[in-house]
Amino acid sequence: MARTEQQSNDRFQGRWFWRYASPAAFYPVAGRIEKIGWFLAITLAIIGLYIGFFRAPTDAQQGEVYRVIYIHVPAAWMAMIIYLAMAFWSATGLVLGTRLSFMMSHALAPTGAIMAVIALWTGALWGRPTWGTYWVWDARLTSTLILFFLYVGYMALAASFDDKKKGDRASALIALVGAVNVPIIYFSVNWWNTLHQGSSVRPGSSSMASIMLTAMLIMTFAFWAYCVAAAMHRLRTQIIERESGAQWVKELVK
Amino acid sequence: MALSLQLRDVQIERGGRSLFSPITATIGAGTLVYVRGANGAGKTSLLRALAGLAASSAGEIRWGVSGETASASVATSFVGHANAMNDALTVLENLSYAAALAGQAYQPVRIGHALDQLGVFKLALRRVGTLSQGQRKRAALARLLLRETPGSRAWLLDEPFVALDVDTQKLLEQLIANELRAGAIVLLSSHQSFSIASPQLTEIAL
Amino acid sequence: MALSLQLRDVQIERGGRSLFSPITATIGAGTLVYVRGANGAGKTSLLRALAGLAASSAGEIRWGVSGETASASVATSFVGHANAMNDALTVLENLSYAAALAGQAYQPVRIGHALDQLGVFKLALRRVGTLSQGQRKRAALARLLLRETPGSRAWLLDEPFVALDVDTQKLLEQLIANELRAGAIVLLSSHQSFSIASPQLTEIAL
Amino acid sequence: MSLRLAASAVFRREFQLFARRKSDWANPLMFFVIVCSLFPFAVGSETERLRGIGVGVIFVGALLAALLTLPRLFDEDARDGSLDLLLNSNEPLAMLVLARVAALSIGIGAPLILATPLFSLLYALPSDVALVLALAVALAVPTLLLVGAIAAALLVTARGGAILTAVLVLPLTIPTLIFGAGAASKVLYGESPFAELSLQAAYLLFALALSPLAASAALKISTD
Amino acid sequence: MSLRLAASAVFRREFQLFARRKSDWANPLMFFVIVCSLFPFAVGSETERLRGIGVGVIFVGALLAALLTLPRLFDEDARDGSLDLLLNSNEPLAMLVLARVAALSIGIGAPLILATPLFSLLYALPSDVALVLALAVALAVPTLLLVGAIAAALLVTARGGAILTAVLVLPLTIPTLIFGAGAASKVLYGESPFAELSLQAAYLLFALALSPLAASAALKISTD
Amino acid sequence: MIWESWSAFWAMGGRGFFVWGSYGALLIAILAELIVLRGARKKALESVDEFPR
Ligand code: HEM
Ligand SMILES: Nc1ncnc2c1ncn2[C@@H]1O[C@H](COP(=O)(O)OP(=O)(O)OP(=O)(O)O)[C@@H](O)[C@H]1O
Ligand SMILES: Nc1ncnc2c1ncn2[C@@H]1O[C@H](COP(=O)(O)OP(=O)(O)OP(=O)(O)O)[C@@H](O)[C@H]1O
Ligand SMILES: [Mg+2]
Ligand SMILES: [Mg+2]
Repeated sequence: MARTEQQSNDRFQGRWFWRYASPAAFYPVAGRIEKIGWFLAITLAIIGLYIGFFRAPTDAQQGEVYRVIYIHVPAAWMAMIIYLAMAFWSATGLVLGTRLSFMMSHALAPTGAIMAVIALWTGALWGRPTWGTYWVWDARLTSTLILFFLYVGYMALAASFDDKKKGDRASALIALVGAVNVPIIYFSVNWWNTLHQGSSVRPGSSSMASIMLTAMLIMTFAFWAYCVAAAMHRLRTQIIERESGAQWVKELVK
Repeated sequence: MALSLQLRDVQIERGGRSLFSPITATIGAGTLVYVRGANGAGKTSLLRALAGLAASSAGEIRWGVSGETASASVATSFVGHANAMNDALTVLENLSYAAALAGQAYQPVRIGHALDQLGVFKLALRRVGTLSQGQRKRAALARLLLRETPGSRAWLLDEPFVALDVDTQKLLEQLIANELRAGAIVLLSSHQSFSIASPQLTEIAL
Repeated sequence: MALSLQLRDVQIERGGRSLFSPITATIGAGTLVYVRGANGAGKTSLLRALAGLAASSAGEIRWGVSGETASASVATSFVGHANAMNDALTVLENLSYAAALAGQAYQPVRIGHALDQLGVFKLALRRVGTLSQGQRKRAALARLLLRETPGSRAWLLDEPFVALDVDTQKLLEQLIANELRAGAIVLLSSHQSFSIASPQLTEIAL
Repeated sequence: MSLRLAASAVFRREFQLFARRKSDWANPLMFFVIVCSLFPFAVGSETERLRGIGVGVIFVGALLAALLTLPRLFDEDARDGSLDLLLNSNEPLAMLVLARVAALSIGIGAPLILATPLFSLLYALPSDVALVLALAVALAVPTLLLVGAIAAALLVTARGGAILTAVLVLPLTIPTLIFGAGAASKVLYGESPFAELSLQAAYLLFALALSPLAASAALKISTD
Repeated sequence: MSLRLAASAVFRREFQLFARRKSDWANPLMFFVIVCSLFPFAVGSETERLRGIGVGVIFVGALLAALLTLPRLFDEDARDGSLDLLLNSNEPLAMLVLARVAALSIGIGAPLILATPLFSLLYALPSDVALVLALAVALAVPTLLLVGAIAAALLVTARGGAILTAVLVLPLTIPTLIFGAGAASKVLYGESPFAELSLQAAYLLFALALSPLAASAALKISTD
Repeated sequence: MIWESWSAFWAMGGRGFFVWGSYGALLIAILAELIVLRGARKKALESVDEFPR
């Protein structure tokens, strides 16, 4: 099943998608995506925050603190989505042997980890006024913490290889192992939580005004655009680093 | 059981740099191949790649047994710097482990014979951790002699003379010559001079 | 600064058995001592005992510097099978650590010079883990050249030629000869043949 | 046939090592003993409190002890070159890895399992809890070693060693931890631990099916 | 003068290693983090119970993390031969060992100490408890490493009997555990931790005076 | 405008610390990531010049 990049090239030669599996061909595309990403991120964030802070009313139960939701929820979602994307590119890399796929998942990981940290941090700050404590062992919170550990493991593993090619495949494998386990972990943590009935408080279940929901969705798209842009930037840096022997990169620098 | 080895444009990278220019060679049964080069030229890396223990970065390595393509694990026996023996186990235990992994049933007699050929029969029950460097090397080399038919596997030897005393060096030269006569291929790197009577001799200079 | 070494009935035991019959010898400055013996004769054990890294089971070892008794740690430098370098650190870092433990202030220039003498100056900033066997050995031997005055320490070399390519073997022979001329004592074991121009040559056959 | 030969050689060698170096199984056991006996000093020795944390401490202690033996799986072999023999064998690497993990599970698992009821006494746990706890540990240790084999294989030539292995592995053992400790707690409160133990066994089977393959792929990647 | 040179070289090298292999200090930290986060899965998430065991878990977690770095003290050096350099130095071995333990204490202790208050949050401990706990950890880590150095030195070549000795040495860390956890618990119940912290400091001084000598003697015995 | 004054806006109904603490952390995280991204790009471009071959 697993191929080398050369074998994949022989197989897929000439297909439209294969054209972009080459770092050289994808470099300019990534640049364009990055620009669109920054633009969307900034515009959507401005619109979303304006609605969120100046149009959306005070929450009946929580007062103003709830406004943390505009960054808390998008960050939590992105942390999960990025891990899935990372696992997808890792699998692609392992199957097709394409360098670009590995680079893609390396480019995603740090942003995903940051999103997890932001979800944890904003959640903790939100928890203090609403639950009276910075942390409870709620299933959703705990899962986010574990997700963060998975990101850290992935990055630490990738960094511990001197040989880039080895590091690529090793970390891709651990990303896949993690991805297979994520649903199991999530299920078991959930189950544990209901077993212990520990915290009587948990996020969720308050009905939201539609204007709040609108602001949150807009902010979610802003986060999405930001993550794409940041990952594309990192991807381009990696292409430069790894292809630094190639002529086209040298010309690029000049 | 004729062995053959074909290299086509083989290259190896370390730290992002090719170690040597592409190697192409066809090597037939009974050939002694002397892999030479200064320190850091890439001899160890090449031998490990030939043994299937590391990937080459480009080109093709093809082992043949009786005219059919075979995997490196079937066609070769590798003895390198490390002796592949656990310090806590005895020589006999280590060798029977190696034999089993190479697909041979437990035959203490054959192991004893192999050790005897290298003059370390009486160390068979000693823990490897208590042996001197040369004694360890001799025990490691005995692994080569465990094959069922002489000449059935290519020997890949990375500096095999290191740590051996003069008599044992002679002995090993003799063993290599015998194996070549039986139709094996032997690739070896060495910074020490040696003299092996060989029908065919090739050099790969890195 | 004249070095001297006296052995009186020195014996070493391993596994409850004496390795060799008692050794008695008096060795003066400028002497090359060739420690010879088959595999397992006890060369490594003897050299380590002389370096103060292991105890002898009987007899007396006495190092002298300028006529006064000195400890082995003052009088000797030892280079053995293991290279005494941490894989994660660079060659330079490893050597400056060794120099500091031997009581010398940090002098990168001297370290650079020592490396240069063994032809590995350009590896100074490479992590040892990425070097080939021969490159490591060369870097380890550079430790010998860190002393302030040539000839001020006895060199205890356990198979120093192992892993070195032919040119470097020549180089090392040259360095040893120079050191002897400067008044050092050099004890070495080797299974490879070598030729060192030496005013005085002694053999210890085990 | 020749697979059986090779796998049983791998299995046997592991036990030869256990016989030769007692520390290989004694050290995890000692670690377990130390963890279990340190806790009462740190949290106080009221029976009620000890009973409350006993299951947790014993279970986590056993998992950590198993975790610490992971480097033994491939590191030593990589250093002395015997790993080359394993890689160069003609038999399916996954099965050889499985044989090795099985031997390790028995060699270090058995002492831990035997010690578990003993420590349950220390924490004033009733004997039925002690038995279920031992069973849970017996299911958890192989699971951890299987999952851990993947990480150990990946890290065999990389820097980072034992503790990075822990970082990669521990999050993946959370399910077995939750189910195992849950089972013992259920018994403590007089309920049936059947559901938890089944889930734990299911996770073990899952690991059994996938991780030898993943670990052998990992070995090939990292020694390549 | 030349002792200062040698000791500072030993000290510096340790930090070069920390810089080169981030995992040397990051991994104990991650281990600590993960152990602390695993416990709630095993004992349950009720705030009251967590608060009851928080001090114990965090303290034992930090000690275990430190314990696991002990092999780094001499094992690697023994394998690659650099231990010979240390043994063959003309300076007093005890001082060199002390320099190395000091570097290790800082390198792995500092991250653990900084992380302690954070984890106190997870266990719902008040902030004054968190601070005293951090202080107690700061006193305990060097103590453990000092005592542990003796065991590590004995184990370096693992000749017969060494394991037993190591096992005998480790219980010597129990006093610092009792005093340290005791100090934090006192604060939790609104009392002054002064007595416990002083006793802990006294024990550290005691270890500081004796263990370098013992460790260097042990090194000489085991490498002889 | 739902806020009576800017100071009311910053006060967030007495929960300013939590709201602005969250947004501040987000800002710091994003800024830090951007700085690291730029630094890495600069280093990569510089190393292209040095690359042999
Ligand atoms: C998988 C990760 C997470 C997701 C998808 C998520 C999602 C959400 C959502 C949708 C809400 C709004 C609930 C509502 O008011 O209807 C919320 C609220 C909240 N979240 Fe999260 N969250 C996650 C992780 C976290 C974490 C890690 C923390 C704390 C460290 C946290 C703390 C909070 C708090 C305190 C609230 C407000 C509580 C309430 O409204 O009752 N969340 N979260
Ligand atoms: N624990 C032990 N029990 C029994 N014999 C031992 C033990 N340790 C070492 N020996 C023996 O001591 C002898 C001396 O070993 P040493 O390493 O000094 O030999 P050497 O002359 O350096 O050999 P070589 O040329 O192979 O390096 C060897 O024969 C070895 O088998
Ligand atoms: N990670 C790395 N980064 C850079 N260079 C490396 C790395 N790993 C190995 N090398 C280099 O690869 C080269 C090949 O090493 P190899 O061990 O194959 O040499 P060799 O011909 O066997 O040398 P020797 O005669 O010294 O044994 C060496 O020059 C070494 O410095
Ligand atoms: Mg080599
Ligand atoms: Mg020797």
